[in-house]
Amino acid sequence: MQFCLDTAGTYYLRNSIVRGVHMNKQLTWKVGGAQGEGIDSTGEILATTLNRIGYYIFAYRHFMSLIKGGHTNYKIRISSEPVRYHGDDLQVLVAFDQLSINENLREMNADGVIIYDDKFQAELPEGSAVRLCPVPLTGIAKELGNVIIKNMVAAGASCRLLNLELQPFFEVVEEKFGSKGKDLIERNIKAIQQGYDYMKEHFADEMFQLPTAPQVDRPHLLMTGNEAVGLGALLAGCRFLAAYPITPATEILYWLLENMPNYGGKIVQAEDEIAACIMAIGANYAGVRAMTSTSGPGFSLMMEALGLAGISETPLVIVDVMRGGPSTGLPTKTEQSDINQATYGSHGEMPRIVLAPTTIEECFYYMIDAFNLAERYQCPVIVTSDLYLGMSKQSVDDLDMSRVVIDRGAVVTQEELDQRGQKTYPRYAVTESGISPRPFPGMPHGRFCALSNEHDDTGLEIEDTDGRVAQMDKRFRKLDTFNGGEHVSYKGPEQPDVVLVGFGSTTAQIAEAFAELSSTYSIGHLQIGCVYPFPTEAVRKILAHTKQIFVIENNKTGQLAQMLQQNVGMVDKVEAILKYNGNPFTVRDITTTVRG
Amino acid sequence: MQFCLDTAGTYYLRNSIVRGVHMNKQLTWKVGGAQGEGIDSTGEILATTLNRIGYYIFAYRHFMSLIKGGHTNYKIRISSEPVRYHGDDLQVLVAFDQLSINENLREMNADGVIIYDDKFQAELPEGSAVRLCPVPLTGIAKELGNVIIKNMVAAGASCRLLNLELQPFFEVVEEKFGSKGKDLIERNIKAIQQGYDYMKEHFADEMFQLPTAPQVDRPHLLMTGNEAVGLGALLAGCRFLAAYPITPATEILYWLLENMPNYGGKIVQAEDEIAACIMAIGANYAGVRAMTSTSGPGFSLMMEALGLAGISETPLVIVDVMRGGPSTGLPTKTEQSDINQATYGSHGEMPRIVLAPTTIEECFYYMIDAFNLAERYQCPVIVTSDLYLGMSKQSVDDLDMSRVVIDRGAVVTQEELDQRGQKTYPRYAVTESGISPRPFPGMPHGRFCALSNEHDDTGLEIEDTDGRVAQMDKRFRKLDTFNGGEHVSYKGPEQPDVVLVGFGSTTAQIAEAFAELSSTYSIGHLQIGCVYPFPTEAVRKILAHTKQIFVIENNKTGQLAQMLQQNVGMVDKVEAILKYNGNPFTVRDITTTVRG
Amino acid sequence: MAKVIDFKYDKPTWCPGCGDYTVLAAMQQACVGLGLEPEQVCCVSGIGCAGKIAQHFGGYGFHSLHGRSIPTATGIKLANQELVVIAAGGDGDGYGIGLGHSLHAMRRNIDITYIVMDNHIYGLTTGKLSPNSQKGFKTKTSPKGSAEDPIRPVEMAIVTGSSFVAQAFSGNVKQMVSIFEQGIKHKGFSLINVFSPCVTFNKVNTYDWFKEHIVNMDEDESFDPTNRMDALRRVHEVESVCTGVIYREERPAFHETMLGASETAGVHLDLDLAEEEMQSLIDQFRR
Amino acid sequence: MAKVIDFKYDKPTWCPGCGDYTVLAAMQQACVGLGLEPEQVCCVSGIGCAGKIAQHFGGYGFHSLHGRSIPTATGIKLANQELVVIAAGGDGDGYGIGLGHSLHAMRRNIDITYIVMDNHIYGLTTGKLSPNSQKGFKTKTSPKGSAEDPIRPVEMAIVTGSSFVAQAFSGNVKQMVSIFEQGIKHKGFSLINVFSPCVTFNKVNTYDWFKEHIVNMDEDESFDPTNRMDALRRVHEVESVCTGVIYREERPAFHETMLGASETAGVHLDLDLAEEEMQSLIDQFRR
Ligand SMILES: Cc1ncc(C[n+]2csc(CCOP(=O)(O)OP(=O)(O)O)c2C)c(N)n1
Ligand SMILES: Cc1ncc(C[n+]2csc(CCOP(=O)(O)OP(=O)(O)O)c2C)c(N)n1
Ligand code: SF4
Ligand code: SF4
Ligand SMILES: [Mg+2]
Ligand SMILES: [Mg+2]
Repeated sequence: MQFCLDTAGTYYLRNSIVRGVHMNKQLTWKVGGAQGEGIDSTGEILATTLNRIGYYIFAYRHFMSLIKGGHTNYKIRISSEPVRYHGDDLQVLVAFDQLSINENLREMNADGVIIYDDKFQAELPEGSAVRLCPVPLTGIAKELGNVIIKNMVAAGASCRLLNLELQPFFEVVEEKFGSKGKDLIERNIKAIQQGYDYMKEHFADEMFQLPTAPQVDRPHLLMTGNEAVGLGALLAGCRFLAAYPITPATEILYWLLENMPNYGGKIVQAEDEIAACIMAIGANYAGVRAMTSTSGPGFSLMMEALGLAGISETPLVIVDVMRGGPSTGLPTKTEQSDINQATYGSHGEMPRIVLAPTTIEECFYYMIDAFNLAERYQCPVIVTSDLYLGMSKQSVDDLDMSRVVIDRGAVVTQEELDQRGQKTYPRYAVTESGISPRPFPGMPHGRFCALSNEHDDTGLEIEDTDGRVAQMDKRFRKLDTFNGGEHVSYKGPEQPDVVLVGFGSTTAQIAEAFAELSSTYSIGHLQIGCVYPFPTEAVRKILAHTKQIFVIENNKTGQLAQMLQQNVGMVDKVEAILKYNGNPFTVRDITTTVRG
Repeated sequence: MQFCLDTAGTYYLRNSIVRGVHMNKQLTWKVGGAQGEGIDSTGEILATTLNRIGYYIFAYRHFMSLIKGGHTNYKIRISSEPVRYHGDDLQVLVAFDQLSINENLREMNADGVIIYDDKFQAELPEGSAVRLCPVPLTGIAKELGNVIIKNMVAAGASCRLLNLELQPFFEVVEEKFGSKGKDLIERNIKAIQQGYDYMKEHFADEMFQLPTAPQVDRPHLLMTGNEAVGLGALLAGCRFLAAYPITPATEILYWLLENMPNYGGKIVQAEDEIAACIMAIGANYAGVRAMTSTSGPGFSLMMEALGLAGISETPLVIVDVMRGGPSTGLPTKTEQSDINQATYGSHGEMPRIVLAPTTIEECFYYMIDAFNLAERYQCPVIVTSDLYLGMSKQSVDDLDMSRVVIDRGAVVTQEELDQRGQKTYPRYAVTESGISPRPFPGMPHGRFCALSNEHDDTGLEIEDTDGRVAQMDKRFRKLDTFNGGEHVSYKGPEQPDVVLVGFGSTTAQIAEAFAELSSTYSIGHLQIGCVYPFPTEAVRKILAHTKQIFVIENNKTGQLAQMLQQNVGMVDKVEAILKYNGNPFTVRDITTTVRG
Repeated sequence: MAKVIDFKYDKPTWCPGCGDYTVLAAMQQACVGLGLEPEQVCCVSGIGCAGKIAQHFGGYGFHSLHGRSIPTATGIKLANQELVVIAAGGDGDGYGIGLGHSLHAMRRNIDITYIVMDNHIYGLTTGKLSPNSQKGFKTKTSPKGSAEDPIRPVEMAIVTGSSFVAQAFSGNVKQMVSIFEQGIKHKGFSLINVFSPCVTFNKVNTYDWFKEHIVNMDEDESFDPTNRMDALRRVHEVESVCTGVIYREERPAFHETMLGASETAGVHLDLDLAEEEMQSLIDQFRR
Repeated sequence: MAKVIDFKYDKPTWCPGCGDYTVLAAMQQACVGLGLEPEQVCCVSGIGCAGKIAQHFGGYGFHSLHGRSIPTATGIKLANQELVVIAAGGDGDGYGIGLGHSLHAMRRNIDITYIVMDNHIYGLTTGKLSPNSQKGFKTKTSPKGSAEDPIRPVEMAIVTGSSFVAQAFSGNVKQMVSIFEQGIKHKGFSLINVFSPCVTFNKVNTYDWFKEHIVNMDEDESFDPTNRMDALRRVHEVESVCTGVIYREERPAFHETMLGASETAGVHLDLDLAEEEMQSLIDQFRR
């Protein structure tokens, strides 16, 4: 077990409400509008610049399953300390339309400010204390000759409201549009400047004061969970990806498309997820570390292939970036509802490992683990990320390169094969550890047949009882030495009365709730990063003397709670805090329930 | 809860060993040889005739995944009382080759007799008391001009050994080959007669005495679980089957191919299981009761479709005749290892029902339940049979026609639609029960769109939180009124010390073990016919005061035991008796473990 | 008699200018033209921008899974042959993940009309390679250009037994309506591949590009769509960029010849069997 | 130099007389003829009688899932282009459940040789309709005769971009060996459809039937397998019952043109990156 959380500084802070200059240790900002209006790029420019000048940011995208129209928004939490969650509240909203106000007002603090495009008449419910700043976003953009750069005007106006210098923004713009010509750069810079100036002129005393940015020699890493997965895979030695496009997993494909070919890696956009998964199995069999990435619908299509990897003892890494289910469900919303399928899916029984990274950093580290475990245990490893983790962008302090270790497990060498000098190699030899060394096709004297049928040691199908039991037992022995407890983290007193339990992406909000509740409760925070094999020992030890267990999950049926009950017992102490409306948890979702 | 077992007479009987005429309340007979040698037809002729003259039989086929060669056998247990299991022991073996002796000797009683083809020299291990009767099976057949009818010679020899009259056999032969011409009939009859005569002449004092056959006006039903599923589906009003061939589910397809078209039903051999399942969903949506039947590999391919039925609230019946897994696994061997996937498979979450018929009769009744439940709750119902239940043949007393009731659930009438007179019908209206009436396409004023996405009441996709939660909650409310306890049976004292728990096809062996153990233990037998929603209340009540629980399952990981622990707790009291070598349980497997 | 408005439901959410708008309009007009009532028509789609058409079409709808419109439609048609079943979806849906289903339905000659909105790209997943993207085509998932030959849907359909094969273009609604009407009237499987430009992500195969390249076979009097070899040859010559009815043949539909084929649609069957009927089924087993 | 015995492993379990025996033998002879060593060849199969070939072939083998030999083989080839990858299986496997994969691999021109043992039936599941069973064909699952048109694998393959298309017959081993050798040597996707009679379940398409009907295109000097239209026409004329090399074209294979194409096979790559290399990858994110 290890304590891998270091979110001490990320707990929830209530800002003092002062008109004029607001003093903040951190701040939340959001831009909202219709899809296709450049909402994302507004957010991106702010996020990038803030990260570059040393702030820690966490950015969350809300979007819809259509290409144009609908409502989309991009929220950034800005802090002088690491943050892993975009915050319950909202202080600054940039609204491109009334819908953006309607959708986001309930999140806003009483001292919040809304910058909005003055081409529409903003409406607030009666009694709202939120301050309105109409700015001619479209107007200025039009004057500059391109309506789409209203997003830059908005960025400029935001700068002024946050009392930020413009120069770093200009630099980011220059880099970003460098290839697209001077004209465009200049127009964007002008847009930013004019937005800034307009704000300064018309709303001079509206201003939030950010904390001083931490001094940094070089920017923090700014990455999404999906990018971290891609980077982790590449450094883990993955050199083959087969995938079929699907939200919210596609960025993994993008990142690897850009980077893996430089290292000799190959990428196939398969015709479907069945093919994608099986191509990855074929490549792994041939000796190349290979994976597939997908989301729920695609993952469901891989169930038969999962069993193939299991019985043929072919290493396989599947990344499932979970989204709202069931079926096509809510393609653009987050959920943690696939761990049942990851754990129990596919007919019949075979060993597997299900990892659930709990932070964006862990998306990186767990991919390295995943490839090592897949080859060490010659079985499928499923990594369940989710939309929230996968698509949110975070400032990451650094990644620990020393944890990049490649362990290819039991691979037989050509020397050993030559020494044997046999035609065939007993690839499925019944060993004590259950792990049998494997040759790669192409190696002389290593011939074997990988099989989806039950088989003998060289890969001839069998139907006899003894051979069957020997192979089943062998396969299941493999995980005897696996310790899921290494992927569990706990923070809190040794014998807490109350424990908050989560898995995967809920870490940050639970950590903030934990920090807030710690003053009144004897409380602990247990975050599970491996749901199968269930880390029963580690979890039981922590929960042994607990009076109440809150299991916090982004799903409807309490899948982790059920696993807990099944493996650890404590049926009566477990209360599930569930959310399945498509959004990630807020800190308040948790604290309110715990306070009862 | 109901007591649906009536296997009182089927408990295990040790036969007194007497040379010459053996007195038996029941008897076990088996024929073994290479695939393609007519093993099955030998068994079939015996089974049919014995059933016809009033005996209760249970016949079990052992076969391999190749077309010719290998070892196959056909075992029949013959009794004057109903039997649901082919028995631990073996009294008569007809061996077409030495392999058949080797493979089956360990099953034989000390007083057993082997009839074998004298074209080979039978070998027995030293000290074996089993009696050998060489008979020129091939010799006689050849003389009759066709080597293949050695199986009839074997049947004739068996008749003599069991002291049976020949006439009924001749009748069965005549019926069976009626269409194929007199010649063939006569040759077969001759073969039977000569086998009989040879036995009589050379082994006059080898004879088993069967109990008197019960008097019957008409033969018992002689059916397999797969046939019972087919019959059940047809009587339940199923009029569409889409399936892809797979062992051991294919007989369902065969039976329905033969019978369903007579009632206007349609059958498609789909291009794969994805298509099969989705065609069935399409047909159900269009208002026709429809199903698909498959086994593990096909079932895994249906996982995405399962979610489609769930979210679109389309009734769907899937029959999964389980076989040895994982992957292609052991296609010709039995296992109960798919209930995890049936319960948890498919990404995301939606209501479903998983029924596990425990007898061949229940294969029939549960199909009627399945279609009613699927339409009542507008959700997928999975019926998990297995190879053992599906392909074994049993004498069935009768089927209760009064249990054939068709309840189509909430279907809106044309009158109601006309009264509304709207263009669109709120198919997914959020009702209190969670069940919303459905129109069938073709009905005026009933327009709606079924959706795999989350949707509003008429079937427009939505991504808003409130609508989402309303629909999720609505769907999950549907099963609030479902009582899985109706599919649980218990036999034994009210507060047993020990309980034997099983699900599905293990009933008969557990019942026999229970009967045997009842004299020494305060013991009960709990058989579960619905694994999801887990019948927690019913099970908890029975197990409340139990000291020890043995969960008996044909799988490696104890899937039912895990469900029990998850839902009922009692982690420490549960011991799993597991078997995953491809064979069904023997009674001794259970009694030995319980006795410890 | 139903009007176009009766075949409308809700406002589509496609990007302004998307080719799918006119496909929907043409479907609606064709239904009206054929004198159909909304309840007689069932539109079955897969997932993708194109797939949203089932929600917006005023008849019954089933917005099924990605790539699975064809088996869904097959089940519906065989359950109720009285329904006019129109399957519709994107090129990824029908020629990528769903390719196998499409082809098997063709050789079975299932009596449905399959309208593929072929924009040579994955629209909904924001601009990725489709199986019908041209070789060398650059997308987010083919940054250096596609290395795959595109599917040739029309040739494939002719070869595999689609008994009606046509192409239309979103920029020519009149022809599209006429082709839809013919396809719907045709008994058996009708594949109608529609060039339906994705104005957001496909900057190569635009309206203008299609206008410039399309050969209209309907206007070629020398062309005989009942001549299989000729159809194959011509389509290959123009690299598939043509519109019009390209191939047609008369062949019984699957629901007419399959085992259990009957006049009565399954949905109208009386499911309650007489006691004796049940008994005789059960008595089969007294063998 | 390897001999035929080196390409053998274990005794096959097919029924006596099954066409698959000579397919295996021809594969072994072709490998020897091409001077290959067993470890250089990987045979990938699906499930079915035909699929058992991977177990019995003396090179590396992968007996994968029903219908999934092609994606398995694709993964293997792209991971190690140095291997000779032969996919093999039944007609149900390749043209039924696996049809989509087969066609997509063809248009990608994956450099594998795909040998389909086409017995027009499902053998292993004891005699059921296959997608290539003839119309009207009676099986256990089509008791009144099939109502479906069969797949036309050769035409489909030509149209879809298989760069080498041939047919062989289990009853003509010499021709089969020659075709296998050509197919394996061919760079790109080679479909070789072999009429491999199922002596147990198919009593129509027997050795004799094939002998009587097969037209041997290799013997027709007027036939030019590089002429696409001509190939299509001729195959259709003889209702697909012909043997020989039917179509071939030169086109780069996928592993040569795909993103990341390189001379070094994936399996030989050094996975340990230098510290600076890693750091520069990470530094990408300091944006
Ligand atoms: C099984 C599965 N895989 C992937 C997806 C994601 N997905 C949704 S639409 C789509 C492709 C759409 O392309 P196309 O069919 O051409 O339709 P278009 O959007 O271009 O109209 C994909 C890959 C999905 N919904 N389901
Ligand atoms: C997903 C799945 N569905 C069904 C099966 C059962 N199955 C095994 S082989 C086979 C068909 C074999 O036919 P074919 O591919 O033509 O090979 P043949 O036996 O004729 O050589 C089927 C349906 C399976 N193994 N997996
Ligand atoms: S993304 Fe393309 S296909 Fe999708 S709606 Fe927009 S224009 Fe149409
Ligand atoms: S059943 Fe047919 S295909 Fe299978 S081994 Fe026998 S002859 Fe060959
Ligand atoms: Mg498209
Ligand atoms: Mg076949």
